[in-house]
Amino acid sequence: METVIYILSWIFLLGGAIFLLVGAIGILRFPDFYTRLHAVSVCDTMGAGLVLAGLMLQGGFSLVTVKLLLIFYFMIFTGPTAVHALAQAALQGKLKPVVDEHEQQ
Amino acid sequence: MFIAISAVILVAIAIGLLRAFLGPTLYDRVLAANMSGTLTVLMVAVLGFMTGRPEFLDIALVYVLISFVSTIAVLRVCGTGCGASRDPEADSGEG
Amino acid sequence: MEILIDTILLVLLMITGFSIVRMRSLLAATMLTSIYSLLSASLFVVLDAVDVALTEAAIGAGISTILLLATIALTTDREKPPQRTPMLPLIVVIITGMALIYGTLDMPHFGNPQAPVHLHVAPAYLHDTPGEIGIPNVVTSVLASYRGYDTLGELAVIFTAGAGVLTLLGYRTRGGNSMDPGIRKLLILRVIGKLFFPLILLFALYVQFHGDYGPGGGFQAGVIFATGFILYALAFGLGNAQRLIPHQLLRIMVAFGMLLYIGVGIESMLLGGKFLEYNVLADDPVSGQHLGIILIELGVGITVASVMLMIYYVFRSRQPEGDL
Amino acid sequence: MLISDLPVLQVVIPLAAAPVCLLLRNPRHAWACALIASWLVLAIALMLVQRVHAVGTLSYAIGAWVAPWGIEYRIDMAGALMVLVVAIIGALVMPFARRSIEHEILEKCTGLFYTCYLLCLCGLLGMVVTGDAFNLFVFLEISSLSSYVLISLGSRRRALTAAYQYLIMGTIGATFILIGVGLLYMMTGTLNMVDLSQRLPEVANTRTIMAAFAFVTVGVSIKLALFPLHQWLPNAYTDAPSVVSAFIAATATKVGVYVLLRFFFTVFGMQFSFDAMHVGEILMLLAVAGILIASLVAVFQDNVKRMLAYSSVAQIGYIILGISMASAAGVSAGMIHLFNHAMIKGALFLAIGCIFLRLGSAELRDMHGLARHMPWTMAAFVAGGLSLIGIPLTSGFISKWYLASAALSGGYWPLVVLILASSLIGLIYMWRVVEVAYFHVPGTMMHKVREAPAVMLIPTWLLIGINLYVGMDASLITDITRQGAEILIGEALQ
Amino acid sequence: MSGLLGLYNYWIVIILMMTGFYAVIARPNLIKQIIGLFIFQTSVFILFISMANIEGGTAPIIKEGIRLYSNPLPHVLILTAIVVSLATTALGLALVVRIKEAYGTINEDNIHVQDEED
Repeated sequence: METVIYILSWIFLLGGAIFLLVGAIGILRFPDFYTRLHAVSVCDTMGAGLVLAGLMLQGGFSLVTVKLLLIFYFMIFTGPTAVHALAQAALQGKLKPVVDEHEQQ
Repeated sequence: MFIAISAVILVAIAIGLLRAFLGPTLYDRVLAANMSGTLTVLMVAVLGFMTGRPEFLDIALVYVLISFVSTIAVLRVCGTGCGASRDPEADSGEG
Repeated sequence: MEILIDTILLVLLMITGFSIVRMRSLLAATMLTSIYSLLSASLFVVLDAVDVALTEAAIGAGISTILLLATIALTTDREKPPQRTPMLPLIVVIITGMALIYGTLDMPHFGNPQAPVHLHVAPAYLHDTPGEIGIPNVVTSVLASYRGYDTLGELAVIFTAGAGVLTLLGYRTRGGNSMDPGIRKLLILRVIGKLFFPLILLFALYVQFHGDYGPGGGFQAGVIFATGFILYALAFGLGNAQRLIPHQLLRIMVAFGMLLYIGVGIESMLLGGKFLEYNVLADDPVSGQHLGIILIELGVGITVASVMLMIYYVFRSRQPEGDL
Repeated sequence: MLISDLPVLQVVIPLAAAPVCLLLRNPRHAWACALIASWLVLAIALMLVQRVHAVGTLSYAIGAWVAPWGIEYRIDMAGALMVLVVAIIGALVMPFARRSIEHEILEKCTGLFYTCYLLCLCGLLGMVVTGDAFNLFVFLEISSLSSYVLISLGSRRRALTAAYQYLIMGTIGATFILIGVGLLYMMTGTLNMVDLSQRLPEVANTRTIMAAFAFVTVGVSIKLALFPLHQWLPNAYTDAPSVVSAFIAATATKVGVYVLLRFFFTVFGMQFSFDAMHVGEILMLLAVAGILIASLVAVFQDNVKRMLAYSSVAQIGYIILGISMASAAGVSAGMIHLFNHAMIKGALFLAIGCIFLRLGSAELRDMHGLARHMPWTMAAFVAGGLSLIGIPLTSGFISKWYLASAALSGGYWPLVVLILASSLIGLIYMWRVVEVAYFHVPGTMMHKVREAPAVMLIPTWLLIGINLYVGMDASLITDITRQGAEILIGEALQ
Repeated sequence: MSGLLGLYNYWIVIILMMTGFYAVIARPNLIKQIIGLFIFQTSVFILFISMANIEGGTAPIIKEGIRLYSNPLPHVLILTAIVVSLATTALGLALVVRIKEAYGTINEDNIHVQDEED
């Protein structure tokens, strides 16, 4: 049982790391602000969620797990709120998304 | 193994930083800063496990909070007012 | 292996620092400053300074950034391109840097256990804290007891900053209107704000009273507490926040925290001890220390929270109009 | 609370009075609170001088944690003298402040003004009595931050830029001190000054300690406005409210000098500071340059406050000159001048404060024929001016006499010529004021000008009185400074 | 770690410090100066925390079974210094706001020009 949890935790951690990396590459390579938002969401949800889940499995059940859960809880609310607020501010600030007929910035 | 995870996170932070330098708009920078915040939280959490003292997760909790509040603060305090949609590096206004 | 992370973080810090100097948009520079602060806080975690990391994140990445933003909102975002490249500052900086690098040449190496700092004074703190103070967090014991007077000075510094900002900018109350036009725009933020606000305050209390056992204490708790109210002000408008905690109350709390700290010192003098000698506060020295530390940390927390909030109010109430 | 708690009480009283002041709504009450605190501090300072005289160096372990583990307060004769200087100025400036502040500062800021003043007083006292290098930094910051605020309260908008400039330079200075203290800690593992002095000789010839020495010296020199680092001072003194100019001019830079003394003699030791690092020669050069250049610049100022500010830079040069000789006589002469100059500058700036109250200006061109309308104020100004120049029977003469004799016994005879020459320059710039005020025909605006109120004249004349008393009977002050200098040098020789 | 390798950590910190210091003294924009000051001070904190580090040590919170802790004293000093740095930043920014209101600019060169005209 323990080995299974151990292996599972590493799968989670590695999966999380891959998502984080993918998100990071996305934020660098995507052409404009609105598309980059999507990349960040990957980091915020899948990346962070998997890493935290992996850590929870590592730690076993204790106060540490509670704190990790709390972090996860905070993140899952703050991430989308921040991104939403950003997108809204950008729209209000008249930032135009890049569409096909425009040149890339 | 933890070291590999933290190395990946560091690389991601570096990429985020790059976006923060490149801009081009303020929103991109805020986005990058926000992402760097998230990544830092994860790194601190992983570091806690790496050094064998995971009880310091309080720090990560504070980071989540701070990075959220400062993102909101940028948008609410300066969001639409400070000519954010223009490219700040390109024009050379008065200062 | 920590060395590797340490080095990477330092390099990242260096890059960030250079680009901050280069940036001409002050907002962008502020964002990078926030990242700089967060990165250095992570470095502190790597270097085992957890209390410092907590404080640096809360103060550097949090409050300082918010104050910078508020100032930029009141002034301007543009830095004029420099007309000349001044030579004198460059020379001064190079000389200073060279002097410092020259000074490093005889330093004990990084992490060396035989360095004088690890042999004198500090080992006594680590060794005696369990017996004399009875709390596991040595940073708190040094901060609040062995060098409690420094902490009083530090509190006086933050008090000075509060009084100074109040003197310079004055205080204006904002007629808050809960039906301001931004209601739809801010709906999500308000829901989240309502959800988080009590949690943040609860967490601040945890940091305040858990400081004896883990990273935390009065300063960190005070800043987190103030951050909670700042979030409230951001979501619900400055006027509503000012109604929640009015200025007069803040003023009283600022003074109360200071007086509580000094009062503990005076009380221990009246009981026949020295200034800030907590041993005399209770029957046995260790519980006296406990009581003293809890009281002064409370004083610190109250003053820091109210000064931070006051500074924020003062800066933001300077804003002429618009949805605050 | 016993007599043994005095060292800490005199810092804690103004610190506790500051939040009380913040709470008081009525400006009069805030003023009364600040006044009582300042007078208590003076009473304690007098008791401390007396006790130090009787039993020697006092040491107080805060929190009962003995040094090097805890923070120690340590008062020797030199420290007691500094405490006395700060306390006298504080106690005399406060009664003066009420009218002057009502006139110069908005009413809603008055309570906060007294809060900041008390914090500044507390910071300065804390810097003097502390025996811990880091605690010094903390109290340095308390006094600096509050003085930035105090300076910014000046009525012209230039006060803001002056305060800002001071803030930037002061913070750079404080950070340099922090770096220096950090390097010292790195090599010794301790922060207590006495402990540092015992552990430093082992590592004295390392490059780290040399760098630490350089950083501390430069940092403190910014705070005390040593000649090439003095740029913040003229603006700050000129544009600050009169009371603040008087208080800060008389105390802040002097405390800076005292901190420098502490580091040179107590912490690093004379051998290291003067023989190994040759700081004496460098300081002497800067002091000479400062005296000559600042005096000359003062001659061409049209604002009397600015003129006095440049004269301050020159006078700091004299004090540093005494210290740079690195002999008991020289240090003692420097300390005598430190005391005298604090009293002289305090009196002169208070006199200018009286003039500013009635005239609303400190410009020379507005002062034509002022002496006829404000005879007592101008008489005080002239008496202070004579003392600044160093006419016999004033305290200025005493300090110049001791400086000159220390220079002669050290074999630096050209310095005597320099002292004489700069006194002549002092005569020129003081004469400009006297000429305008006494021998020019009053302008039409002058009729409304009356003599300053007694509450402001009395403190001014008390300071002048101290000057004249020292000028006639210097034995008390020379006695104290000789003891102080001997302790400093003695510590350094051990 | 042997030779000079053990010191490179400090050298990077010094470069950081000097970056901030340069921004303070070379840039005419007042807010930029404050940011520079902030970086300067933060880097000094890193210097202090670096010296507190001990190889193989851990955070100075006492726990059964751990023998080697890093030095708590610099941590305490830096906690104080961080607060001092915040106080300086807040006051400096308040002054900047007032200067902007009084002069209409936050560029040092422009302010000097206006001061000359007074």
